[in-house]
Amino acid sequence: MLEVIEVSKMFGRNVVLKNVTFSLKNGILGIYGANGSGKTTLLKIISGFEKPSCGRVFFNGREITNKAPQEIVKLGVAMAFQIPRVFWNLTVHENVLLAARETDYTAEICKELNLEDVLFKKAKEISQGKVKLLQLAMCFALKPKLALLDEPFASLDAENVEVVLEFLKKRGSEISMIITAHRTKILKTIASQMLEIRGGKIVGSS
Amino acid sequence: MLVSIAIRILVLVLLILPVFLDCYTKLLAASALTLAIFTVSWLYLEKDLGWASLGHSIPFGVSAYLFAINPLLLFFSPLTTFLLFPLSIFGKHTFPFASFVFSVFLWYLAHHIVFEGKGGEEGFRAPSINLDLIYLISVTILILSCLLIWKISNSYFGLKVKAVRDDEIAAKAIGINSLPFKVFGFAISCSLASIAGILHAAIFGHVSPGVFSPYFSLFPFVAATIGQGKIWSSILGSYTVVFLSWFLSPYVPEFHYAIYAVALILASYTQSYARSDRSV
Amino acid sequence: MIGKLKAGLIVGLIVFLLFCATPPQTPTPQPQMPEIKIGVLVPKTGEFSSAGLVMENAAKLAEKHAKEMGYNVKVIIYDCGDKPETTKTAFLSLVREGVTAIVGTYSSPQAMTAADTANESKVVFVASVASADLESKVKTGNKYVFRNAYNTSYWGILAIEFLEKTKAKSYYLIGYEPLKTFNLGMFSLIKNSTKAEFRGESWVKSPTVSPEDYKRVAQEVAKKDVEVIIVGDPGLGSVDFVREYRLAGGNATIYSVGGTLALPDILAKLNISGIAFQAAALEVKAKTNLTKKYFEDYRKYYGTEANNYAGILTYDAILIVTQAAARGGDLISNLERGTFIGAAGVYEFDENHQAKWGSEKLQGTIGIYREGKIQVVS
Amino acid sequence: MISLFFSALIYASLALCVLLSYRVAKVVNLSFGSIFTLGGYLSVFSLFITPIFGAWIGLLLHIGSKRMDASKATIFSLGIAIAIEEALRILFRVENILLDSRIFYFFGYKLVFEHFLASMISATFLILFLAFELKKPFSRLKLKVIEEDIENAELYGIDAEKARAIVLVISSAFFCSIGGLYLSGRVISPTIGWLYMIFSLFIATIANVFREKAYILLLPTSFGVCWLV
Repeated sequence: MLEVIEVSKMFGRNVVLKNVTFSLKNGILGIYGANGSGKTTLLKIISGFEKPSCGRVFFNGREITNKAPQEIVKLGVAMAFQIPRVFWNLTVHENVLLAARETDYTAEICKELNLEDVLFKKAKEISQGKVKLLQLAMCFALKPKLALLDEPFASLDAENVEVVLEFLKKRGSEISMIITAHRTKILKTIASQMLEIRGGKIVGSS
Repeated sequence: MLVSIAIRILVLVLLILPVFLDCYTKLLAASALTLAIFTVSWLYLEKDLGWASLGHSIPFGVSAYLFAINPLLLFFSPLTTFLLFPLSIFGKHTFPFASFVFSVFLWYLAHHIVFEGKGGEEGFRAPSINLDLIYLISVTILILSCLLIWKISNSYFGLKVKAVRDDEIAAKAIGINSLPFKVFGFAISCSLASIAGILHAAIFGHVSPGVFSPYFSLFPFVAATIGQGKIWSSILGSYTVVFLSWFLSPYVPEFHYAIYAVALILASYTQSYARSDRSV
Repeated sequence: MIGKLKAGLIVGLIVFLLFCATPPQTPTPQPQMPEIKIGVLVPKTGEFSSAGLVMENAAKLAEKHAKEMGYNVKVIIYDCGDKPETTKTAFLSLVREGVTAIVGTYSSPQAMTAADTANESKVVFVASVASADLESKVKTGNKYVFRNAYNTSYWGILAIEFLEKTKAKSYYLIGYEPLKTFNLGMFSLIKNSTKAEFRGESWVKSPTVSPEDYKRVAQEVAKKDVEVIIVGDPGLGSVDFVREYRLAGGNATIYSVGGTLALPDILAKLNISGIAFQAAALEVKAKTNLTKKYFEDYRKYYGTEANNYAGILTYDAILIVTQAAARGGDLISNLERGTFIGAAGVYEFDENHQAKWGSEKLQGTIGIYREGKIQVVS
Repeated sequence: MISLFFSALIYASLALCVLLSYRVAKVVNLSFGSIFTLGGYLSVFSLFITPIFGAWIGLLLHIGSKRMDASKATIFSLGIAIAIEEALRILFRVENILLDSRIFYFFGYKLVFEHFLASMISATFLILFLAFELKKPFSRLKLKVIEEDIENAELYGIDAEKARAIVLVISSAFFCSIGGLYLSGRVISPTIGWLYMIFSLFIATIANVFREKAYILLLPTSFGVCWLV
């Protein structure tokens, strides 16, 4: 499904990713590593928000390197950011509706992610944890084939971590995912495959 | 709720009443009316797209000039979008000032526009249209533009425009290409401002470089500040600025500039500007 | 409490009834002449507000003098701002006051709009200051417009006259870019009808585009060997130019088309010799019995030197309308046929409703500032 | 040529004020134009009061627009600009005011004394600032941190507010006194300062392109712009 071949990324002289190569057939791939190891950059390169310095990315046999993010989304790759990027002045419902395009599906996802009580509040008026859930809801409302989730458990309380875990497990059967985290404990419970990244290089897999 | 209904009724009365009054009042009302259309066009850009222009006199004035030089050129007025839109590369924070400086530049430039031996600082004579007729046209256009904006703003398409306003990157993440929506929003706003400019020229029968002056470039901002960013109250705000400055000018010189100063200072305290700001 | 209220009501009612019952006061004896209401459009606010003050003073003086002459005049002054839009509304509000005629406006766009509005509202308008192309309006059938100010071609004629009188051998033209349309017409007239040798022309950019451009032009022209420099910008920039030109060592006589460099106060303060200027009238050269009176009374009432263009022409416009209206009948034909005395001379209007400047009784004056004094050249 | 150089000096220092208030005080100060005009009007009474009034307005600006983001502070400064202009219009609605000026000989060149003085003050201002840039690396670093991110600076104990106040007060006082000097010999109107502000804004914008070297390149930029325009 996804193939990343020899991808490197440099910011000035600073090498963030170095010859990263891996592939994903289906299921959930967990990527772990310390802060600044290059996880977020890798996801951004796959989703088109960053251009790689060299290397190529293929999705379902089509090259998506250097394609605009909105085109990559249309091919079925959706991204949820670590620091949520949502439409702050729109309601939660409107936010998800924009991604889902149909009201019924919006309601369904919001129900699953426990967003029903804040459905008609503006995104800027809800708590940080709920915003994180909203980000996930928007990502999955796109009905992607591959979801890239950057630190989905960060800044969530225990109760919401449960909600997310439940949701991911349920969707994991039909949607492939790449999930990053700097702690491996939760990741191991859902991931079928794990990669460790350190200093921009893949150092181990399990 | 009650207040908003009262404001709507007041606006409707202000629209209908001048039809039965004398020529002078009608002229004043017509002038306020065109500026109200102008304010509505500005408000759309600020509310739905998040770009607060302090140089909205660019589409307003350029179209008025085109119309005065040759009435057939009025069909080119939507192209004024491409004068204002490129300024958006400066980003939302610098855009207001970039557009303000550009409008001031056009103000100076307008003194040098000479066509067939006419123009310069004297300006051009515009085709003058019967006041009653133009008043009715203006009322119709104001109502239509309010309806249009209301319709667009509440559609799924309008939702996407607002999404682009809030966060372009988030919009890309859900597959929305921001550029066409931005251009579309600018085009709607600039076209309405152009119509206002043309009506203004037709009412006074004359266009001079003054159409680019800060009086016009800051007008919608001030009217919207008075109206607290709501469409109907901003229309009322336009009427307030126009009427107050006409009636009080003999006592306080250039009273509108005093209103401007107060409105600008107040606006920097209240939150009624650049709404996408409030989020982050 | 209620009792008090009732008592109050009754007292009020009685007072009201008494008031209604009082016979109307004996009316003041009707003046022999019906009142002539004249509206004056003055730029009290905006760019031209300093000229507006002068025009307002002159208008009040005209009302006073006209009353002394026995006319029953009332002058109503309205602010026309600096924009055509404000002018049009001010014009219409004067019409609403029921004025006989309207005089004034300052800039050309304002005068053009006022002319159109005059035609629409069928009220006579006398442009007293603006140099706009009003003659074409009359030619196309707008008979409500008159102008007692001189037009730009007369500016040219006066400049030529100056060159002839001073027997200057050469001249140089300094145009002002934003006024190109005015300047070009005047310049071509000068070039075509003077014997003096043309030594070239330069154009000064608007200070808003390039605030230091006048320096460049001044220094460039200072190097040229020329006797007279004709400055086409009557505005504030002309003062800057003159100062810089003299600093750069230029010593030609500078001839200005009026405006700022024709103001006695400015000239005295600037104190640079050899600045010639054109004026509608000067105190030192009385043209009618009103000339001296205008300048003296202006100084007396307002404490400053009288303005010799915007002020005096507004003053004259009011007197012209007063004299024409007092004759009774149709105001337009009175204006078209009559002669009228003003402080700048005796006015008559030609077929295009333009005052006949250059005729025997109505001529502009050219003054020159030399060694602390204004002398008359012509 | 020499007058061109003097003008360039003045515009460079005005542009420096614009740039500093943009970078440190985070405001595109649109009231500089009116402050410049105010200086001209005040010089009718005395040249010595110009910096005092300027500083006072700078302080007003600082207090009024404290804790506002750049756009709002700029809007605020525009409001102040129009208010000053309007006040001048109401107070000085008289015939044209021509400010006094004196002639001065400088190596055989005839100059207006006040203009010469303005250029000398500007030169001193520029030299002092450059000396501050080069000689005081720590203060310079502080300034740079404030330029980068005002909240970060505060987090590390730098008094950004004080720096902002100082910049606004000094730049306004400078604009006001230069206005008083440079407008002498001219006929002034309440709107005359706008063109000087827009011109120095123009120079500052071009210099701003050079990022870190902007301060040092201000003078050459100003000279180039004056020469071209």
